Amino acid sequence: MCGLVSPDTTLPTISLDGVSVQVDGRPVLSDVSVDLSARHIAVIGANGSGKSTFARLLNGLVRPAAGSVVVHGLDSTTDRAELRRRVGFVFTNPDAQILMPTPAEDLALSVRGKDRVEIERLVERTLERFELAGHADVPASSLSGGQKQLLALASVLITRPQLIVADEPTTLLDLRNARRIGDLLLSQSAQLVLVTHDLRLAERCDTVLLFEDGRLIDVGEPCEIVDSYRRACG
Amino acid sequence: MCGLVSPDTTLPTISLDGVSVQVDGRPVLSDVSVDLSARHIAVIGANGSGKSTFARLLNGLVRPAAGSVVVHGLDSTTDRAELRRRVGFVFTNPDAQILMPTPAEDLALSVRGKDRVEIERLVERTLERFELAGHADVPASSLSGGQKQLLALASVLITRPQLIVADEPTTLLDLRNARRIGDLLLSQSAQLVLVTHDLRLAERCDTVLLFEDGRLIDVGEPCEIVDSYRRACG
Amino acid sequence: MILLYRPGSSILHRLGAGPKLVALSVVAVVLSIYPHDGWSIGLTLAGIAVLYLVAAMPVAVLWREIWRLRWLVVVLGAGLAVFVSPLLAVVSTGRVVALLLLAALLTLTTRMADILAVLHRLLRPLRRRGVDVDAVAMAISLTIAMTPVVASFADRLREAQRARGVRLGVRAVVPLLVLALRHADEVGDALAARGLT
Amino acid sequence: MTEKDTGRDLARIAIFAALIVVLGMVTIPVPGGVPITAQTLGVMLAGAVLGPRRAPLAVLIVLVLAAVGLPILAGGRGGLGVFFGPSAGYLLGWVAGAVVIGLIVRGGRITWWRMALGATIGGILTVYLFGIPVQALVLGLDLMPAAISSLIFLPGDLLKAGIATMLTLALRRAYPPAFGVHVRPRVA
Ligand SMILES: Nc1ncnc2c1ncn2[C@@H]1O[C@H](COP(=O)(O)OP(=O)(O)OP(=O)(O)O)[C@@H](O)[C@H]1O
Ligand SMILES: Nc1ncnc2c1ncn2[C@@H]1O[C@H](COP(=O)(O)OP(=O)(O)OP(=O)(O)O)[C@@H](O)[C@H]1O
Ligand SMILES: O=C(O)CCCC[C@@H]1SC[C@@H]2NC(=O)N[C@@H]21
Ligand SMILES: [Mg+2]
Ligand SMILES: [Mg+2]
Repeated sequence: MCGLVSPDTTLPTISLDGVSVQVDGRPVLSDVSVDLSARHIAVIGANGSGKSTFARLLNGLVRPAAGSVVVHGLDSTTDRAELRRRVGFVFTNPDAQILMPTPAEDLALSVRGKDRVEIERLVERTLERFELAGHADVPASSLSGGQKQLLALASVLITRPQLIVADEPTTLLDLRNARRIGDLLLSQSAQLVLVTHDLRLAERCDTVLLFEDGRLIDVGEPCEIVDSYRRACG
Repeated sequence: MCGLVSPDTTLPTISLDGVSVQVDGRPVLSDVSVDLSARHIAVIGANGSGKSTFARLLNGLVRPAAGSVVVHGLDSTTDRAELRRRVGFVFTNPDAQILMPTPAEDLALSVRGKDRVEIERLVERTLERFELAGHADVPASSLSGGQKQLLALASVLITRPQLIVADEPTTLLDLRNARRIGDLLLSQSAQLVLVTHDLRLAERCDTVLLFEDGRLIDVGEPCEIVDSYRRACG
Repeated sequence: MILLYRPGSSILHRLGAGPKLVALSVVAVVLSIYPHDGWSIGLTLAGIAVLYLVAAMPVAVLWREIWRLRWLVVVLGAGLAVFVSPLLAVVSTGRVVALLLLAALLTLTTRMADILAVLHRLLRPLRRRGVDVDAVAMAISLTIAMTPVVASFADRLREAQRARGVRLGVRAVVPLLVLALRHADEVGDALAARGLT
Repeated sequence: MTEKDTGRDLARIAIFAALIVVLGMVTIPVPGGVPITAQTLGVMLAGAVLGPRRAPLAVLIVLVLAAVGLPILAGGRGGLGVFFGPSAGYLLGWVAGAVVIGLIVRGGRITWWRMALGATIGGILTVYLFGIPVQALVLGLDLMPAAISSLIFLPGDLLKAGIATMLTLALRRAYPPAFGVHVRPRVA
């Protein structure tokens, strides 16, 4: 199951060069340099090691204090607007990501600007694809945890992003829902950066990044890295 | 590692008899009957299957629509106040459980009513035991995820409960922190009811309850039940 | 407490949100300035009950809306009856109840999304004055999405207090504010991530 | 991170509007048609946390939602009728009050006296200044009797000002980023 897929070099590249990030003057990410062109990239590491910070660099939610972040040819500081159009971001907590009162409206928000008929068609199709068609107009707050995460994912995928960044999207879910979201993420044609504590899921990716104390301490074959992390945790 | 410990019959018992729970007229738990006297009891099942509802029955946070819940000899409807003194409840999200601005104040809240010197001594000792001594007076919101969960746990254990009910206390944590909280919970002398999606952790308990669609569908040996759940999830 | 919409296909459901809002405001003004007597108020209330029937609302729904206003009726009515006159009590209370029942009927028969669309249209002229109308519209719908979330935070904190056997009273507003602000900041990030700001 | 953070701003405005809505569930009806409501506590807190520019926007959102008929004011009231009712002036006063509180509280370091002053002048005085004349007008009373009848709110409002002061100071200890928007939250 592990490490059989070689990096697909036709995919566009994510390049970090000497990146540091500070919060309130405290360093939370130090001197990260890496070039990534694998299709599915997992990010693992302890709480507070800098995984989320790394993920948020990739669409400009966090700005580097030093160094540069270039994603698919776009610089994360100068081309932020364009970058955000191309990068879809899935958060851990779907409650914070569902911005509209109902699922249909939330999806429509993602594709606002298109013409009405087109929007309705897209929303309807997407709701069906994610098995939410029966819940189009109910309050989003009444959905189950799994359904909320599906909706959050749908509102990102409906824009057809070139890169999906997902920050622990399965932590709140049960085995079946977690697998379902994991499968959905891995089956997209987009490149994927997946922050996760679920090491099995990490092993299904092509490359794994291991963070510790704000530093990127290892990059490579899923099996190796995951094993070394497991060992480090005792 | 699995299923070697036989139920310790000297422990007091948790008895549910024909318990049903309704929310807004919809049944969320139907006809649950079970007698539990194992030391460590795990509760597993899909999202929305009723695990949290079951956990919350045990200290009267949820009231049965039918049937009776008797915990260590106390009826959950008639002896609620006394029950809550004896049962400690740990929630998934420590943010919602930490009620005071700083760790020291939050711990003091749990033991209010004792005399001042006694409270200070208890708080100090507990902070040390949970390696939070250096953070006694910082904003609790600035603690790391792991530290917050430790604080939440500390604020429960400081009252020396006879039964600890923990609802997915490790979901937001990394491997090391999850193991640490898991170890802490399992090393207490109190009886433990542990709701979890972490099947390894469930296997470390003495008995496992499996919920599905609001029904208790299986009780027994950890290995068996966990395996059958894994299989059911495909 | 928000999102009371009850799907249906009555003429009131199909009528546009804009016309309904206009009608509601006209009625509000007329009801407020018309010199009512007991009869006209009675007629008005009867008319509103008929509108509920036209909207195919179960009687239970109408009753729930009336029940919701019980304290208002008792206090306002009793106050005016004792201090001014029984007739004025009937007229004034009836007027207020009529207005509130009509407003409730509007929310019961109109999708939130349609109301928001009308709001958006109403706000549009402000754009020329340099108001960022899209941001305002976004803040309004966010409020609607966040209200049940804040209410659920309050529930969770109530449970946490019960579970720990403590009662914080108003002090519980502090953790509520912490949860709410943290949630808002997360939502702000989600807005940015979806390219909405 | 020094750039303008519109997303955070919007979300914080909305969350306080939502908070004011939720506080509408705590209410005591009073003869005269103007209820005692915990929503004024929400207005005071919004002023202190959001500051003079954003706080009135949160209040305005509540008023707009009420105007289109959502039952979000004390006692489940809503609809344009409210703005022709005896409490209309107080509602306008909330907007002005939020500005005044923001100006006073956020005019310097947050201290208990600044907060108490802000809540009293902005959250009580300013609100009454708008509320009493309109109430007099709508109920057909003279200004003086209207003012005297609204003394019934004073004890509650003073209590709320005290509570708002206590809460603001506790919030500053519990979550310092509340008073500066440019710190990112801890993420999952
Ligand atoms: N708003 C903030 N204020 C202060 N420190 C912060 C803030 N956000 C993050 N940090 C710090 O930055 C560091 C990296 O945090 P980050 O969220 O990237 O970790 P993580 O690897 O995602 O952890 P987790 O597994 O818990 O999600 C941590 O030390 C954290 O305490
Ligand atoms: N306050 C509530 N309002 C409405 N429905 C509720 C409420 N609490 C629980 N439910 C419903 O009760 C059922 C059981 O919920 P419960 O929280 O016990 O599930 P769970 O097994 O703990 O799920 P999870 O793994 O997601 O925590 C679900 O269908 C849920 O939607
Ligand atoms: O809900 C409304 O229609 C507006 C209520 C206004 C209430 C005023 S604000 C000042 C005073 N203090 C209270 O508690 N109530 C009044
Ligand atoms: Mg993280
Ligand atoms: Mg649960």
